[in-house]
This record gives sequence, structure tokens and C-alpha cells, in this order.
Amino acid sequence: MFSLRACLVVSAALLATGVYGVVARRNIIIVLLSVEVMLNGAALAFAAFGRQWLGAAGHAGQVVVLLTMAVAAAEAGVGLALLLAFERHRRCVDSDDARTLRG
Amino acid sequence: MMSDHLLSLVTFLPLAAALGVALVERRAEGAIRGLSLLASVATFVLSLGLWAGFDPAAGFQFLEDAEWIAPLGARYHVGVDGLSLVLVLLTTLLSPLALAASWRSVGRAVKEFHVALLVLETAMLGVFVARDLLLFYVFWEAMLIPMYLLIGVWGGPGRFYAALKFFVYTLAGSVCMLVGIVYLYVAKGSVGFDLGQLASGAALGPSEERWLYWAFALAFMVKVPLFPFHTWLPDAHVEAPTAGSVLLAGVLLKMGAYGFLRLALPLFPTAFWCFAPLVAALAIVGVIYGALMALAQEDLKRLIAYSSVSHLGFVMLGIASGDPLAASGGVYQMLNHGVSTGALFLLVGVLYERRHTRLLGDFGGLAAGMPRLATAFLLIALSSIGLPGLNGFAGEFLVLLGTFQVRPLWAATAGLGVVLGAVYMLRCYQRVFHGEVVHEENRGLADLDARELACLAPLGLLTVVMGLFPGRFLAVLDPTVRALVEGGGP
Amino acid sequence: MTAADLSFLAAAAAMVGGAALAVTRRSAVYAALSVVVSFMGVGVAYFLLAAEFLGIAQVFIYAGAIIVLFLFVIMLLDLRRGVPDLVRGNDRPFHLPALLLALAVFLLAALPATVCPGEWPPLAPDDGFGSTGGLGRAVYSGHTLAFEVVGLVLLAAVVGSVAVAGARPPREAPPGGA
Amino acid sequence: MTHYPIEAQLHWIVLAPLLGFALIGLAGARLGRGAVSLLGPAAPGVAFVYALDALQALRGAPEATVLAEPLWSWLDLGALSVSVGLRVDALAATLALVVTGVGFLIHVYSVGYMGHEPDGSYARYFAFLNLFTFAMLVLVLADNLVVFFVGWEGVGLCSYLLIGFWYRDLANSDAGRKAFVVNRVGDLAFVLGMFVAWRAFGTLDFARLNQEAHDDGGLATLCTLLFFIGATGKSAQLPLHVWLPDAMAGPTPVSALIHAATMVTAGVYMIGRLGGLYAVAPATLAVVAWVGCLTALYAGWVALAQRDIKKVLAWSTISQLGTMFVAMGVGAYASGLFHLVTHAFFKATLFLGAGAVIHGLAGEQDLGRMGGLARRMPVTALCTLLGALALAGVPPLSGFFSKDAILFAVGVSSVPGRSALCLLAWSAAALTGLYVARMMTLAFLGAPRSAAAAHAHEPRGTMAFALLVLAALAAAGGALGLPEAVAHGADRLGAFLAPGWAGAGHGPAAGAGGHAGLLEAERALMLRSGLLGVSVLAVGVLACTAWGGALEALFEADPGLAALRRAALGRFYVDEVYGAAVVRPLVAGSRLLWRVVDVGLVDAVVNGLARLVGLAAVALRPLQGGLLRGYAALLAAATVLLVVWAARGWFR
Repeated sequence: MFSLRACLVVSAALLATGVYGVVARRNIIIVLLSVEVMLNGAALAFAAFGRQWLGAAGHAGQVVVLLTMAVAAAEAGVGLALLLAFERHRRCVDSDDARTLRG
Repeated sequence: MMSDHLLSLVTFLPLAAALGVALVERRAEGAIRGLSLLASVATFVLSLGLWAGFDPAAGFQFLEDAEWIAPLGARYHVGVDGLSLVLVLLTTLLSPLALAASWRSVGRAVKEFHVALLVLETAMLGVFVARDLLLFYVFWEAMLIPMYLLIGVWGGPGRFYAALKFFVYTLAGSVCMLVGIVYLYVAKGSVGFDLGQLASGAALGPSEERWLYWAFALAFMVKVPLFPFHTWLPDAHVEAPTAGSVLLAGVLLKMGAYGFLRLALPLFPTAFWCFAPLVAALAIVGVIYGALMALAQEDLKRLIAYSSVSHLGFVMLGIASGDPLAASGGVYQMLNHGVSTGALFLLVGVLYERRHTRLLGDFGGLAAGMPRLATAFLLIALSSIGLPGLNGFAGEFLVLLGTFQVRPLWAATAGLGVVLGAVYMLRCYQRVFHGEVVHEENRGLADLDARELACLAPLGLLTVVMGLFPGRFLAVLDPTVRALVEGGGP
Repeated sequence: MTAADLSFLAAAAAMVGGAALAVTRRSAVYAALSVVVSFMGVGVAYFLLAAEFLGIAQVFIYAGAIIVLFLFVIMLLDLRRGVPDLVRGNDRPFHLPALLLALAVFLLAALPATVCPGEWPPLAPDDGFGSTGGLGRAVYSGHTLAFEVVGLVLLAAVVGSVAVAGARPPREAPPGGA
Repeated sequence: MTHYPIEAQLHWIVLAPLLGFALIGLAGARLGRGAVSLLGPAAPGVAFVYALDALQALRGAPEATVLAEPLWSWLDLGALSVSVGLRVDALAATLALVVTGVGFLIHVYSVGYMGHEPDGSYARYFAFLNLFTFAMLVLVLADNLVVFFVGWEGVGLCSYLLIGFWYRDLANSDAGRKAFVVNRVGDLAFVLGMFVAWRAFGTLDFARLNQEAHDDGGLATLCTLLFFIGATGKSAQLPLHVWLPDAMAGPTPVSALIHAATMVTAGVYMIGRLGGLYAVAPATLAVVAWVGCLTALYAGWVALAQRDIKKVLAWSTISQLGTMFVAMGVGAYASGLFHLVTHAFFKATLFLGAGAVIHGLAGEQDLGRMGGLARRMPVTALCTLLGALALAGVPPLSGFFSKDAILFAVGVSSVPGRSALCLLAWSAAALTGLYVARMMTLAFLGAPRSAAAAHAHEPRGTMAFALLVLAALAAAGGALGLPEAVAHGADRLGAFLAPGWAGAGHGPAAGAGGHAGLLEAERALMLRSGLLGVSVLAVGVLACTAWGGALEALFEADPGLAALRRAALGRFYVDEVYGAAVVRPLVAGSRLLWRVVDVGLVDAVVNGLARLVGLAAVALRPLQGGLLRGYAALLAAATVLLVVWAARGWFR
């Protein structure tokens, strides 16, 4: 039962949940967390493929996961910094408040 | 030597002058006006040189061919044949007159006005001399901007609407043409834009040719203007300043008909002749409809604008009828219309300068106080309605004669336009000049002064000379038009 | 059902459940904690996929560092009361389209699963495929450039964060008011 | 082709009036009255001298010679080549002499008549009169249809200018405009006729048209018919006659010259000039004859009821022109032309007489307020009487001979419906006698019915001179074309003109001199028509004097008769019909058309399109509502669609 197919299904689920979180939620923290979840979904798929093809290709898969973690960290850092600046300015973290740039 | 670059010189002298005028100090209006007039007259003199060295039987002359956009294969390829030469002469004749006419009437932004006019002249000349399709299109679009400014900045109260309508109308048409040009370029193997090459290149499929024909024809129909696409003309004329109106009516309207002859006919002959009856029908409707509209107008300039629609209807009928005589007549009518309507707008400009109104109701009984103006207006009005012996008659006679040989009923219907022409023009003449002086302001008006007479004299003389000696002018343009209409010639 | 299947099931449940909870909680703290659970699940999955180093790294870095950073920020800004969004308020209309969108994404992402093999190839016991040494050799022989770049990215992120939310003197009356 | 010295001078006939126009027109006011009074009449005078030279040359030359002077090539486009040139043959010489001769006398008369005009308009008047003479001579001497048409519309223009001479009064200007537009309608038909001619015969030259005339497939008939419609416009025949009565708004000498003697006869001249072509189109000739006859009758009736002296003469002109067209219709070209010449003399005399009367009565034109002028203006009365008697066809004056020639020609012609035509022609002649008698008695006999009439004064100087000369011509004009019946070889004009149409094989010209039987019949006819003329005149005079009261009572008593008289006065309401059927709908229709189509339809579409673009812009704005989540959703959706599209191959 545990196979590449299962792993892909799970990573798809993670990705979908992440998308839902980004689109549906107004709280920027939750949005950032959802993004983290989406990244993990993708990383899981890479690891699964890594396991499937083994050898040098397998390692490449795992390297990507490692990289994703690094990038996710950087992204989280900057995201939270922006969140701080936004919160200091607007006293709240509601994404709907930031409407000044509308048509 | 100088003579083999004469054409480029004639075309770009106004542009050079425009740059010169741009450098002149803004307040030195006298210098600005003098320089521009000098340049415009010089262009006219040089264009006479073109006519002198022109041999009617030898197709394209004064050819100049230079690299322009290498990757595309577009070349700076200019040349003049009978058809282009007469239109170039018309342009170089009307431009100085338009300039001289607005000596006093333009007070605002004098420098920009003259720069716009000179750039407009170059653009117009460019359209008539271009032998390369892309070059033609560049000049075609370039002509729009100064004209838009002329109407938009120095126009009358409703100028924004009129300028915008003029711009968008023409642009919509020419955008279709651009699509057509690109498609044609690709269809002919992306070799280049030379008209000769494109006309003789690989044959196009029937439906392909039809669509391309309509892409080009739409742009030209708006410009002519043919019946359904004419509503921009009255508004543009009513709001345009005198110089703008003279050039708009005198030259810009001819580009539509010129486009049909120079581009639509050689590039898509079968489609052209297949749709020629439709174009002719629209032309006839234009003749009658234009005359009827003119009858219903109270505004003098709007009346003349609608009469232009009627006259251009004759031109297009001549071209679309398929008979070489009618086509030559049509082209000759283009020149006549340029002369007579140009003069009419100068006269209206004179009236507007004195009374600052264009409504017929505000005039009446001017003949007593202004005999010279009355005589000039009568002469030009008669030339416009085609009195035999004056220039209008020669054009209309040839058009109707030629069309009659192909389709008698068309000629008879279009003939009504001649009668209606007399009706609305004489009604207008009577409303302005006859009767008692009703409005006090009309009483002490000054008659034509030397400057105004100098502007009108060449046109007045031309109406008589072109009426009595049409052969001399037709000898120049007939071989070209005949070759075009009978197929073959690019 | 082998041991691997069972543990994978558990891990999968943790992952998807955690994620689902994270996305639906009103309170940011609960959301963060459920994300931690989800990432623990991912770590277990890495172990099952013969990527021990990754599993450990996932638990340490992801769950341990990044989400903790989130919690730290949540505490800093005292955002526990959260934003009145999901339950009531004006984002009701976005709930449905988001669900639909999520479903579309799920179907699309899961499509490749239908065509790929159902079981793993046998793992040679001695080559230490997923071990730290194997991964280390792979990283520093084939992908050294990638790591240099990642280093730069992290540096940029740090500098960016400081620039954006650096230590500024707290203003008495924040502009715009709460 | 022998060349005559005069051929090189022919252009002077045309150039003199043109120079006159140019000189007076440009420098008239500065030249001063004296110079203008000299220069004005000088132009037709010079032209008259040269025309006389041409006549002498022609009389000396063998029959049917033509003097031609090609001037320059108008245009030469392969198939169509038209050259401008002058051509004088017997017909053209006759007309040229009439135009320049009568023209000269009327110019002289105008010097007196327009005496009270300010300098500016005095010069303008003579400039226009010279321009008219130039245009008429171009028409007469043209050698092809295009140059002819230049003259044809040129005279139309001059009639417009001169009718509306006193343009301060809008009524005059309207009359001028009406004349020009109605003429233009006729001219359109004429131009279409030219196209048919060019299509049928490939040429527009008169000479070749007459020679090569053959009726292939009715084209000749169509072409001649179109020319005739043009002629009805120019010569004021039914249905395009409405402009001539209103043309009386112009100065009286203008009415005399243009609307009696010269311009209106252009139609008759055109048929004469294209004799060969008309000969091959008998159907058109029949139409010409019948239209002419009906017009003569209709105009006769209307003239009978007119109150204004100039209107009576105008309707009389239309009637006489109808008679001329009857002559041309039955093929008697020579007698038609003969009547044209005599008509020019006596009608000009009548008009100048009327002018003298109006001048004497300080502008009074209503017959009702005249009367008893014979005693106060004996010379004018005598001259006008001579003209009137000539018009009525009383022997031995000129009108009698020319009208007889026509009546006789109708009698022996082969036109369909000949007897009816004969009857109507005779009644038209009788009507002429009636309205002439009425006019003369109302104006000259009885007691003066207004102060102006009481102390009218005799015209002096140039007016009297011109009046006397013309009266003499009206009296002696008949000598030109005495019918064969009177004395052998007497019809000099007929003999002079006949060769021009020799090849045309038209009907028995009056001068052709048939055998004894015809001569006898003609003498009997002359006797009868002479008696008719005198008796009708007597009846007319009595009706207006002795039986006046009884006649008035009769009119009051019988409403039918009264209505008939009102109708006749109102020209049988033809103008109202035209107004309602053509003019008003055209003006109102064009305004409506502009409102509905131009503003309502086309502009609405254009402006509608513009508004449409605006609306579309507003509709799309929410897409960028600033909602972050909105953007995220869009982004995600777009990515999904993109991936689906990218993987489309995989789905199939």
C-alpha cells in the first residue's frame, strides 16, 4: 500500500490544503503557514521520487528537499518581517485592510 | 547631383523648416510666419521643377531607393508618376495658401501651429510619393498627429470631440490596414514592402485577397469619406481652423481615393473589381446624400463639408466605374475639388475672421458692402457646382461620360447631384450675399484686402485655367490612371 | 499490511490532519501547533522513504525552527485573538471558491499518481542510500553550486528581515490607529 | 476647302463681348459712366460688324459652305477628343446677327433705361449684359456639343445674374435662383443626351453628328428627346416653363434681350443646328410639335388673364416659342427660324415699349392702373402698336408672314394627329390676337386710371432711338422671308438657310417652292389668316372697351367662368404643384434626413461605440479591487488552467 502513488496523493492533499489556506483565510499568519504546508507537499513528492529512482537521481531528489527547507526558512523569515512591519503600521493582520492599491 | 534627390528635398523641406521654426524664439511671431511661408513657397517652386522634368509617358520618375529597415526589407523607396505628381503639386500649392490665410487668424501658440502645419505638409507629400508600403503607412499615420493637433488646439469650441472623433475614426481604419500590410508582407514571403514587388508577387487565394482588400478599403473609405463613414468630416471641418480646413478638404480627403487607386487596385485587382459595384453604389449614395445634407445645413462650414462628401462621391464613382475615362475624370475631379473647396474654406475663413460666426442666419446682404468677396465667392461656388467653362465641369463631365458608357442608370442618378449642387450652393450664396442687411454688424465689414486676394487669386485663376485647358493637366495624369484601371501598372 | 504501510498511514493522517486543522483554526497558535504535527508526519515519511538525514532535518529545522519562529512572532504581536474571518464576516463568499480551487489542485496534482508504480524497488542494504554520508557526498560533489546560492539566499533573507522589521524606536501613537 | 480671310477673324465675334465684360467688370466703377455707356454697346456692335462680314462671305460662297476657326484642344484622351472651335454657317450667321443686332439696340436702350442706377451697379449691369452676349455667341458659334453646352449654361448663369440684378429684394434673387435651377434640370437631360450621342455616334461634333445620324436601336430618338427636354428648360416650354414669368423680376431690357429675343430661342436653334439628327428621329419631332402646340395654347390662355404688362409679354413669348417648336416639329426648320427672327424683332419692340411705359410711369407695371397713354406717349404707342400688330399676325407686318409659313407647314406636314395640331395651332394664333388687343387697349386707350398714368412722359434719347429702329425692323422684317406664293425667289432667308439641312431630307420647307397647287393653297391660307388676325383684334378691342361692362357682369354671374379666370391668372396652379411635389419635400426631406440618418443613425452608432468602451472598462474594474485574497485566487485558478492546458495532450 505504501508506494510512490500513495506519497504523491498525500503530497497533492498537502498542496490542496495549502492552496485553500492561502485563498480562504484573511489572517496573514495562517496564509504564511499554508504556504509552508504547500512547500512541504512539494518536498514530500521530491523525496518520494528520490526513493523510487535511487542512485544519483535519488540523491538529487533529496537535495531538492534540503534546498526547499532552506528557501522555506528564508521565505518565512522575510514573510514574518513584512508581517511585523504591516502590523506595526495597521495594528491588525487582516489582508483585506491592505486595499489602497485598488483600480 | 541635386536633381536626383529633388523628390526627397521637396518632401522633407517642410520638415526641415519645421525644425528651423521650432528653434526660433517664441515671441518672434513675424519671423516664424515668414520662415514657414518661405519654406512652403520654396517647396512649391521645387515641386514645379518636378513637373517641368516630368515625362508623362515614362511611368515612375525621380526614383530614390535607399536602405531603411534592413531586416524587414523595408526601403526608403520614393517615386512620382502622373497620379502622384498632380497630387504633390496640389499639396504644395494649398499649403502656402493655407499658411498665408492664417496670418492674422491664429493668435495662440503661433510657433506650434506653424510647426504642425509644416510637419503635416511633409507627411502629406510622403504619402503621395511613397513606393514602399511601410513607408506609405508611416506617412499615413504621421499625417494624423499634426491634423489632430490643428483641430484639437486651434479649433472652435467643440474641438475636442471633433478632433478625437477624427483621430479615432481614421486610426480605426488604418489599424485594419496595418493588419492587412503585415499579413500581405508575410503572404508574399516576407521579402520586402516594395509596391511593385507586392503587386507582382505570389498570387493570393480568392478569400484571402477579399479580406485583405477589405482591410485596405476600410481605411480608405473612412478617409474618402464614403457614405456610411463620413460623419467625422462635418464635425472636423466645423471645428478646424481655416488652414486646417483647407488642407483637410484640399488634400487629406484625396488620400482615400489615392489609396484605392495606388494600393487597393494593383494589389488586389480581382477583389477590387468584384466589390467595385458596391463602392460605386456607396459613392452615388454619397453624391445624393451629401447634396441633400448640404441643403439642410445652417452652418457654412458644415455645408461645404457635406458638399465635399458629394464631390468625393463623384471621384469614387469615377474610379469604381471601371472606365478609364471616368477614372481620369475622377482624378481630375480630385484636383478640382482641392482647388474649389480649398478656396471656399479660405472665403469662409475671411467671413469668420470678420464676423466670428458661420451661421447663414447671421449673414445677409453682404454683396453691397463687399463686392470683391461676393464676386470671388460666386466664381468659386460656380466652379464647385460644375459650371461649364470652369474646372468642376471638366471633371464631372468625364466621370459621368465614362460611367454612362458602363452603367447608364448610375450616371443618370449621379447626375442629380449636379442639380442638387446648384440648389444648395445658390441657396447658400443668396442667404449670405443677397437681400437687405438685417444684422447691423454686417453693415461696415471690410472687403477682401490685398493679402486675402493674394491667397485667393491663384485658386481663382486655376478654376478658369483648369476649366478651359483640362487637356494640359489630363495629359499628365491620364496615362498613369489608364494603366492602373486597365490592370497591370503598380 | 507491513509495518511500513501502517507507519505510513499514521504519518499521512498526521500530515493531512495537521494541515487541515492548521488551515481551519481561528486561533493562530492552534494553527501553528497543528502545522508542527503535520511536519512531524512529514519527517516520519522521510524516514520511510529511506532519507534519514532529511527526516531529522525536517523535524529539527522545519518543525523545530520555522514554526517556532511563527509562534514567537504570534506571541510577540499578541495575535492570539486572531482575525474574525473564517466563521463569520465578509469572507464567506471566498470559502466556496477556495474549496473548489483546492479540489481542482488536488485532482490535478494527484493525476500523475495514476500512472506511476505501486511499489518501491528493493533497497540495497549496504550502500547507505539515504544515509547522511551518501547525501553529504551527493550534496558536495554534484550540487555544490546550489548550496552556495542557498547560502546567499539565506543571507539576503536575514538582511531583508532586519531592514523591513528592524529595531525601530516604537512610536507612541501608531499612525492610523487600531 | 477654300479659306476665307474672315475665318481668321471669327474669334473677334466672341472676344469683343468677353473683353467688354472683363474691362467693365474689373474697372467699371473707375472708368466712369460715360466710358461704360460707350464700351457697353460697343462690344455687341463690334461683334455685329464681324458677323456681317461673315454673312457677306457666306453669301458670296457656294451653298452650305462653313467658315471654321479651330482654337485649341480642350482635351484629348484617346477615345474622347474635344476641341474648342468656332463654326459659322448660314444658320449660325443668322442667329449671330440677330443676337448682336438686337443686342446692340437693347444695350443702347439700356443706357437710357438704367440711367438712374448708381455707378457701381450701372457698370455691373453692362458687364453682365456683355457676358451674356459672349455666352450666347459661344452657343451660336460652337462647333461641338461641349462648347455649345458651355454657352448653354453660360447664358443660364447670366440670366441668373441679371434676373437677380436688384438682389436687395429677395424676391428677385429667388426668381434668379429658380431660373437657374429649372434650367439646370433641363441641362442635366441635355448632358445625358450628349452621353447617348457620344455612345451612339462616337462624336460630339455637329458636322459629323448631322452627317452620320442614323437611328440604330432608338439611340438617336433617345438622344434627341433628351436634348429636347434640355430645350424645354432653356426655352421655357411645358413642363419646365415655370421660371420665365418670374424672370420678369429682372430689368426690362434684360427681359427683352434674354427672355424674348435670344436666350429662350436657344432651344429652337439647337434643333435647327442638329437638323440632321432630328430628321432621323420622327418620334421626337412629333413630341416637339405637340409639346410646342400645347405650350402655345396653355400660355395663350394664361396671357389672357395676366394683369402685369411684362407678364403678358412673358406668356406671349412662351406661346410664340411653342409655335416655333411646332414649326421645327413638323420639319419646317426654315420657317421656324424665320419666325424666330421676326419674333426677336417684334417681341423686343413690345418689351422695350413696355419698358418705356414702365419708365414713364415710374415703375408702374399693372395694366389696371394704366390707360390713355396713347395721348401722352404717342411715339411709344405707335412703336408698341407696330410690334403688337406684327405679333397678332396682321398683314403686311413681319409676324403675319412668319406665322403663316408655320401654319401652312403644319397644314401640309405629315405629323401624326395633323388635323388636331392644325386646329390647335390656329386657335393659339387667334388667342394671340385676343391678349394683344386686351393689352393694347388697357394700356393705351381709355382714360388714365392712375396719377402716374396721368402724367406719363415720353422716353427720350437712346430709348426712343432703339425703340424706333426695332419697330421699323418688326414692320419690315417680313421682307426677309416672303413666302414663295407672294413672289418667286422672295424667300431669301429660306433659300439662305435651306442648304444647311439639304442632306437631312426634312419636310417641305416653305421656300422649297412646290408646284402650282401648293402655291394656290398657300395664297388662300394667307388670305384666311390675315382676315382672322384683323377680326380677332377687332373683337378684342371691343371686348375691352364697349362690351367691358357686359363681360364683367358675365364673369360675376357665372362662378365657373370666374374660377377659370382666377385659374388662368394663377397659371393653372402649376407652380403650386411643383412647390408641393418637389421643392417643399426636398427641403423638408433633407432636414429630416439629416436629423434621422446622419445624427440619429450614423452618429449614434459612432458615439454608441465610444460609450460601449467606457462601460466595458467599468465592468472590468472590480478585477483589481485591491483584495489580496482575490489576487491569490486568480493566481491559483490561472495556474490550474495553465497546467490543464499544458497537459491537454495527456488527457486525450
